[in-house]
Amino acid sequence: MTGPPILRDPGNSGFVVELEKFSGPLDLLLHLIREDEVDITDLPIAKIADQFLSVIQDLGLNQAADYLEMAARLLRIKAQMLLPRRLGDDEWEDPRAELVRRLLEYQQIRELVDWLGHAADVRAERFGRGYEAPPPDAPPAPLQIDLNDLLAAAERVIALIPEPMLHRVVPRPLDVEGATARITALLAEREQVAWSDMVGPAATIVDVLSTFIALLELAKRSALTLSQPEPFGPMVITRATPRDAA
Amino acid sequence: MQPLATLLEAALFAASRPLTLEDLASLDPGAGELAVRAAIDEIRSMYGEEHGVELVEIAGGWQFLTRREYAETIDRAQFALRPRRLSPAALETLAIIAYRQPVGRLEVDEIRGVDSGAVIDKLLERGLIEVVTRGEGLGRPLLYGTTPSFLEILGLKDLEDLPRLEELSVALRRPAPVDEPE
Amino acid sequence: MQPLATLLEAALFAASRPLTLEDLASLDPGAGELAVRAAIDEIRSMYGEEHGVELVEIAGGWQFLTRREYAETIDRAQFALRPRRLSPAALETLAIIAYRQPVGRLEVDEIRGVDSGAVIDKLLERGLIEVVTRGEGLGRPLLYGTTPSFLEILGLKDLEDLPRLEELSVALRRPAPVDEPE
Repeated sequence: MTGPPILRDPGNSGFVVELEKFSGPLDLLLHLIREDEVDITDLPIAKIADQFLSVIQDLGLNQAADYLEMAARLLRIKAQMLLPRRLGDDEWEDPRAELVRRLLEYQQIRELVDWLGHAADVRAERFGRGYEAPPPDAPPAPLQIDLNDLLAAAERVIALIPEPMLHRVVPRPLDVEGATARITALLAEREQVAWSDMVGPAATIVDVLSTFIALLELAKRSALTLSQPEPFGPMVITRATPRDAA
Repeated sequence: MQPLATLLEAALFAASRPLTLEDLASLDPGAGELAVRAAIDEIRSMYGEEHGVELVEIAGGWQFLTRREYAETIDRAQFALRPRRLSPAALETLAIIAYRQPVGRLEVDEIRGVDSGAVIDKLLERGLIEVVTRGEGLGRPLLYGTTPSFLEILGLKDLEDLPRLEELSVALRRPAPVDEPE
Repeated sequence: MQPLATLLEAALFAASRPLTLEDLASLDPGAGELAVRAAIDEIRSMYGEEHGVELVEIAGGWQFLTRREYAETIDRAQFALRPRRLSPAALETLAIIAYRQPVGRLEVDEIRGVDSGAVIDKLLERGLIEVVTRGEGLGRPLLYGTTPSFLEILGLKDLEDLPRLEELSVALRRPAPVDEPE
């Protein structure tokens, strides 16, 4: 698991690398570094960049974005290394530093992979109980919810709520159906009712509109009559007699 | 135990089905049927009454099974084991539904930024939420709310017992809407 | 064997996963933790080398497993399923998550140098990792951690069983969060 096999191709001066064996551009880079036995912290960047490019070209890998990105990064570092710098310039930052850091980090991960792979292999040499009794018909396991957990979750999601949603005013649609039912119920009790009985003192504009439309609709159906005894006076709503309604 | 018996013991334990005499004999081509039978007998007598399991002849083969007298306790324990905790995803969804009810799936998705369909189904299945009504608008979406067993599990009297959002940590406090009717 | 040990033996034999001390204690509410520990010790010493199986401490619990020397024979006979091997990509991702948990996808991608979305989905599906919380910052990314199943397939008692980074040949600490240009 340490290194992918290199298939030497006698008919070709280069070598063929099986790409699927690499888990990414860092893996391929590490492989090239090991092949050349060079110091990872003092990377011969020009040489490595050229090798990297030729490998991904040979493999038709230049379509794989991750590899292409790495190729571009290598070329950029190569160019930066060529820039002249003044002697004794303390400010100079090695353009390879970030790549070296990532390579070292990745190398460590590869070591862990070897360790984990070995551990998994050892574990696979032991079998657990093969037969599993069918689960009994049982009520589901009791749930355990901690109020603190729930609140922590609430805090997490509150932070997620996008701004516009915080101020959203939900327009309430007119409730003509409800108003119609309310009017009909009132008129079933009394023959005549006032507008103020229809809408309470704290009526919202939606309530007023709903009630008004319901009244007009009922009047149109001749279920009631609307009258106004005096100019600007209160509206009087009178139940239609069955005969009227017919 | 004889080495053959030890090998058979391991195989019988690991097998997902009862193993026949043939199966067992195939493990050690050098051993004859007689030796295999003797090994089985050795295992059977070793797992006597003072053990929790026994080697049972079943379906034309042999299989380790727990003794009858423990079956019920273990069955019962299977569901008593580990009270199930909700996943962070489930808790988040539950929190949104608790504070926003009645609320539709779309709004939950929007707040969490991920599809919550599967999580909502799980919560429904566990009886923590229920469909309380249908919303207005396209397709009249199902709106969800919490159930009494949600309160029960949290030990709350009613939804008023939930801390108000304003009481949650200051840093995450929901910005106060400026005199806007909700 | 003590009656408690016999009961635990039956439960451990029946279970196909490790049982924790808590699990085992729940089988007999009357027995204390000490008694359960003593019973476990009794079982462990009873299943010595002359047995084909042994009681192994793993993933925060105990599980009967076949002895290693029978692996090949049982494998060849195909009575039992051998666990599927993890791909190098999966192991890489697991290694990063195991050591950096809780960790987000972006950090995994960065260390591996490739997109890890598909691998993470697979690991979630297999129950080897889980979402443990959400991170700070833009979009509050999901952060992952390893599950008990991760320990189980590696045969580890707990996360402390993993090698310490200092023990690996490449000495590299977690980079200090300096403002490094990416």
